[in-house]
Amino acid sequence: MSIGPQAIATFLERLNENAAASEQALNAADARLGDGDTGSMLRRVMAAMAHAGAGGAETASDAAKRAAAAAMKETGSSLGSLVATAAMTLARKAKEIEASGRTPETADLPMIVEAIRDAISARGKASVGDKTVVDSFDYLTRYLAQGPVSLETAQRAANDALDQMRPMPCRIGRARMFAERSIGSDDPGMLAVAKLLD
Amino acid sequence: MSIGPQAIATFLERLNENAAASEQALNAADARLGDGDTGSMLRRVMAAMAHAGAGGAETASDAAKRAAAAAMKETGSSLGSLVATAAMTLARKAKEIEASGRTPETADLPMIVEAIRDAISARGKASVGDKTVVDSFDYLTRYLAQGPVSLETAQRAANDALDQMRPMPCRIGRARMFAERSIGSDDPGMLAVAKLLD
Amino acid sequence: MKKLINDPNNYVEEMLAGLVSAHASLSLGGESGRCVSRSQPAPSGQVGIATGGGSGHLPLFTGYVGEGFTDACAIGNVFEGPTAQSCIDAIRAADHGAGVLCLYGNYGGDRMNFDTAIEMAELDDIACDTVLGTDDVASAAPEEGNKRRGVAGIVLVYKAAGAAAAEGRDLAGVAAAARKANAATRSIGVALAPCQVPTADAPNFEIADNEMEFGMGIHGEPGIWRSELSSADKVADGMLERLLPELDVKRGDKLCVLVNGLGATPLEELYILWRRVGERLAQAGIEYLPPVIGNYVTSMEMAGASLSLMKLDDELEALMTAPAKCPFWSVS
Amino acid sequence: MKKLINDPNNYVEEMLAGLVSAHASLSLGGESGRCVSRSQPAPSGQVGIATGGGSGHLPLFTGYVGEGFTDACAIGNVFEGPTAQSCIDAIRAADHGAGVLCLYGNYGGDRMNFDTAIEMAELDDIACDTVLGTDDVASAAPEEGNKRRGVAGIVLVYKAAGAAAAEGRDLAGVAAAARKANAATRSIGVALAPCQVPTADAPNFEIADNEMEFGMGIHGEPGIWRSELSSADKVADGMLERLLPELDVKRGDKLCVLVNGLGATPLEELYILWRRVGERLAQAGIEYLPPVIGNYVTSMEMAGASLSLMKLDDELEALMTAPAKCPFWSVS
Ligand SMILES: Nc1ncnc2c1ncn2[C@@H]1O[C@H](COP(=O)(O)OP(=O)(O)O)[C@@H](O)[C@H]1O
Ligand SMILES: Nc1ncnc2c1ncn2[C@@H]1O[C@H](COP(=O)(O)OP(=O)(O)O)[C@@H](O)[C@H]1O
Ligand SMILES: [Mg+2]
Ligand SMILES: [Mg+2]
Ligand SMILES: [Mg+2]
Ligand SMILES: [Mg+2]
Repeated sequence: MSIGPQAIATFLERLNENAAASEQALNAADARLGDGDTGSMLRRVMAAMAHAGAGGAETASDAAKRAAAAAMKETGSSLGSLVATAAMTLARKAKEIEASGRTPETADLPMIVEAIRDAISARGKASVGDKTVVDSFDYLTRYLAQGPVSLETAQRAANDALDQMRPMPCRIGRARMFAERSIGSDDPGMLAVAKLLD
Repeated sequence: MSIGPQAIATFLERLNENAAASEQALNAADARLGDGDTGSMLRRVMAAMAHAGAGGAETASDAAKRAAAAAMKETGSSLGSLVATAAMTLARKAKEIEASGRTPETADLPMIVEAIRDAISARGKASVGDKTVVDSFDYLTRYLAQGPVSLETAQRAANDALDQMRPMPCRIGRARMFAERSIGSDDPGMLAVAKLLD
Repeated sequence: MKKLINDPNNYVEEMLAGLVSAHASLSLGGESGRCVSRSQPAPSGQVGIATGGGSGHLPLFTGYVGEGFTDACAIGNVFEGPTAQSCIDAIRAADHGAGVLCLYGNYGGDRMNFDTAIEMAELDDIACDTVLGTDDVASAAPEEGNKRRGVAGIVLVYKAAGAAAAEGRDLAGVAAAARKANAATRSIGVALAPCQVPTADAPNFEIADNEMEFGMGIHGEPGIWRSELSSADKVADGMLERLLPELDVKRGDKLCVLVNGLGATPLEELYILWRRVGERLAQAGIEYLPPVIGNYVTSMEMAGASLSLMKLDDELEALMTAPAKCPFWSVS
Repeated sequence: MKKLINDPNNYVEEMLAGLVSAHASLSLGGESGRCVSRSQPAPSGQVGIATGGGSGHLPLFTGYVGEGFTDACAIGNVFEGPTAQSCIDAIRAADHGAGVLCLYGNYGGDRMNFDTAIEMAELDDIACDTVLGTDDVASAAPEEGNKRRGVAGIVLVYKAAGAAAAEGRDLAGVAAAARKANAATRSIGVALAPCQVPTADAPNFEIADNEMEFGMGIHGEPGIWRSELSSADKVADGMLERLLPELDVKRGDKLCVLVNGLGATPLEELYILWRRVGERLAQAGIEYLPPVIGNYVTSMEMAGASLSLMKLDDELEALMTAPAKCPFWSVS
């Protein structure tokens, strides 16, 4: 199935709705050891992306670029910046595919998600195992590579990532100081990935 | 009955006890239109006066002077400064009497209280009728002049002053702005005089 | 209300010890031990300015002791006037042989004690004059302007009077400048949350979560009205509506503006308030000096803000822009 | 929590509009509209210093743009890092042809966006270097010092780096000075009451009436321990016990001290805290420059205070005492 601007716009709208619905839960998750803003920031960023006019773009790459630009304008927060990086990576990969004369399609997603994982890991300087969104994208990458490439697989990956990482200590940001306290709790960014895909 | 240093010390101790007992009531009365500190300030000032060593003085005038000095050191608040003025006036009048070769006695009190009324009116630039402690001392002056010179008379005067002035508007300080609101309420300073003599 | 303090009874003493230990330009002394004065006094022959007031208003009053501001300050307990002894101390410390202007807010206790002190100072042949800060429009009707109390605007009057003294004017001249500055100054405040006297067991007033008090006193005395908390822009408009007519400010006039935080209100909010004030003044063709914005006159942790305006003429503008320096305000 | 604001969504824009309208020395611009820079830029050939961070910390970060401090500042939303565009704007505004030092607190979002901006700036042939403020001892163990976050101490690092730039050092020299200053600086804070993000519907943390949080983050992140509210003297002692060993401060050493209010805590309490700090240092034979006391780095209406110490050598002392001027701190 090919992924055009409209499919991207529809997906962004879905993320936007899910972000709005999980705002307070994500704030609460972040408030435990962080500053309690993950949910509110994400709601704003997702709304900005959903209203960036992706559906009106000519190409998938342009649609993703509009969304990335909107996210970059909206926030400079950790997670928000990584969301922008993810959208920008999608745009870059879509552009490569378009340059080869075809439109991106579902089958490209495993490769794209892997590129996103690597991009956000490079951007945030966090590695797999640090208990951040990088781990969520690592699970996504591996599960989608196994297939089938579907929303259900993605949901399973995000939730399994949460379950597997929950007993681990956080190794990034201020929460690192409270490694013991972070054991048993969800990382707010990882929780956000699961909630957004829900 | 002659008034010596010990009588003054005993009276100050009585004022001190009454001030401690009515601290919150006086704060509350002041909080209505003022800054709510009449009671706490008065408790401190009365304690300072009671512990000024009046009982150890040679003369009544010296005893009163010690009390006045203690009050003056303790506060610069409106009412506190008038209390110091009152004590200083007592000291001055006692000294005049002592200079004439006798010790002050009960019969001198009407004259002394009148002098206090005039001194605090001059000091605070408030007149009879402004609904302040000047009015309390005006009643005290008039009732004691009529006699008998006793605590009961003084109590009656202080309470009648309260009752008579309660329906009047306050004409001094910030409460003046709320003349209507002050109608029906006791002036905290006047209430303090009644409570202290209680 | 939580405070980072030790024994509440030592609040004033410890605050003063910290203040003078932090600022070498300030010295604590006098017989009362409650007088802050300049470590480097003004030159002999210069008129002195003595001020004073209760504690709990930092940087007021003690913080405005400095070159081109005041010379000495008598310090009372929290929200109580300074004692007569500390007033005498301040007058003596401010005396450089040319007389002393007592410049302080119009509060009963302060007045009584400065009056006593002046009587004593005059026995020592120190010529004194008095000017009372009366800028709080909420504390009396305009017809009774001389009964109004002093709030944040007194800082502007310090600046004008201090500049007049530094210029070398005589006592009558400095007093005249202070009087003129005070007559040209008006303030109004709005409180959002109370403060608590360190020795008290409750805040000094109560106010609902959605309410504000317009025109409250700096000790938490009730204001002109209490209403639902409104937007910063509406508060700014309401303040200007009260102040501009009082000063008969017209197009082409020039103001000195102080947007003052009462203690707990963040600087962000003061700038949001100023934004509207500045915009409205510009729209009305009213000029202003660079505004003074920050916590200049506080009531400990009270939340809220006040606006003070001084209407300038050439003389006042020169005084307000003359170089001056104290720990909390510098003009250069 | 009550705020004197308009639409919470306009909080940052209105605050910035007020800030630059009040201070002629500051200009707002850049493609992002979220960059504050000096209206009179430093001379060409001088190394520039760009900083940035989230809103809600005034005077930090924007207030420290000025002569002998920073050149430009990228401004994020409340408690969020600045966007990459605003970081690029700040780097460009700070560039006077001799390279730009990016000096900001060690926060994930800030780092990501400055890193992106630096990549772009280098395409424009602007040489950049980065020094991260990492003074918060509560945010990581000493062995992981480079993972610590930046809190109030960054203001001291601005001062040192700004003086190095004003002296005419090259980019490597300015970066070295900033690195040295940061390495010599440590901070610890104590929070008594939370603040609230303007768009949020609850305060950022809860704390009982008799509790304090030792070592909290400037966004209200949990601290090292929570305990019963203790006296100012004990808090001061606890802070010194944490900081002095970290810097290996010994008799005869000299410090620069910042006693910082988090927003709602009255100046009186900061002086009470300072009194004890100064006393303890004097007892231990440790010297200090005149302390810097006030609200320098805040979290809106959060109540509490932080203590920052910089251990000086001759070079750092010269940098810290060099003349400098910005709206919220002057050294002359
Ligand atoms: N450097 C990083 N690399 C990867 N993920 C990160 C990084 N920093 C933060 N995150 C993710 O972002 C989440 C927090 O986001 P957010 O609340 O926006 O952060 P902040 O308030 O600290 O800016 C974390 O739970 C984590 O998953
Ligand atoms: N100028 C004055 N003349 C006479 N009495 C006064 C004067 N000012 C205040 N008082 C009395 O003092 C009382 C208030 O005392 P206090 O609470 O100490 O005042 P403040 O807090 O204003 O310093 C008033 O109720 C009034 O009776
Ligand atoms: Mg967060
Ligand atoms: Mg009172
Ligand atoms: Mg009082
Ligand atoms: Mg955040």
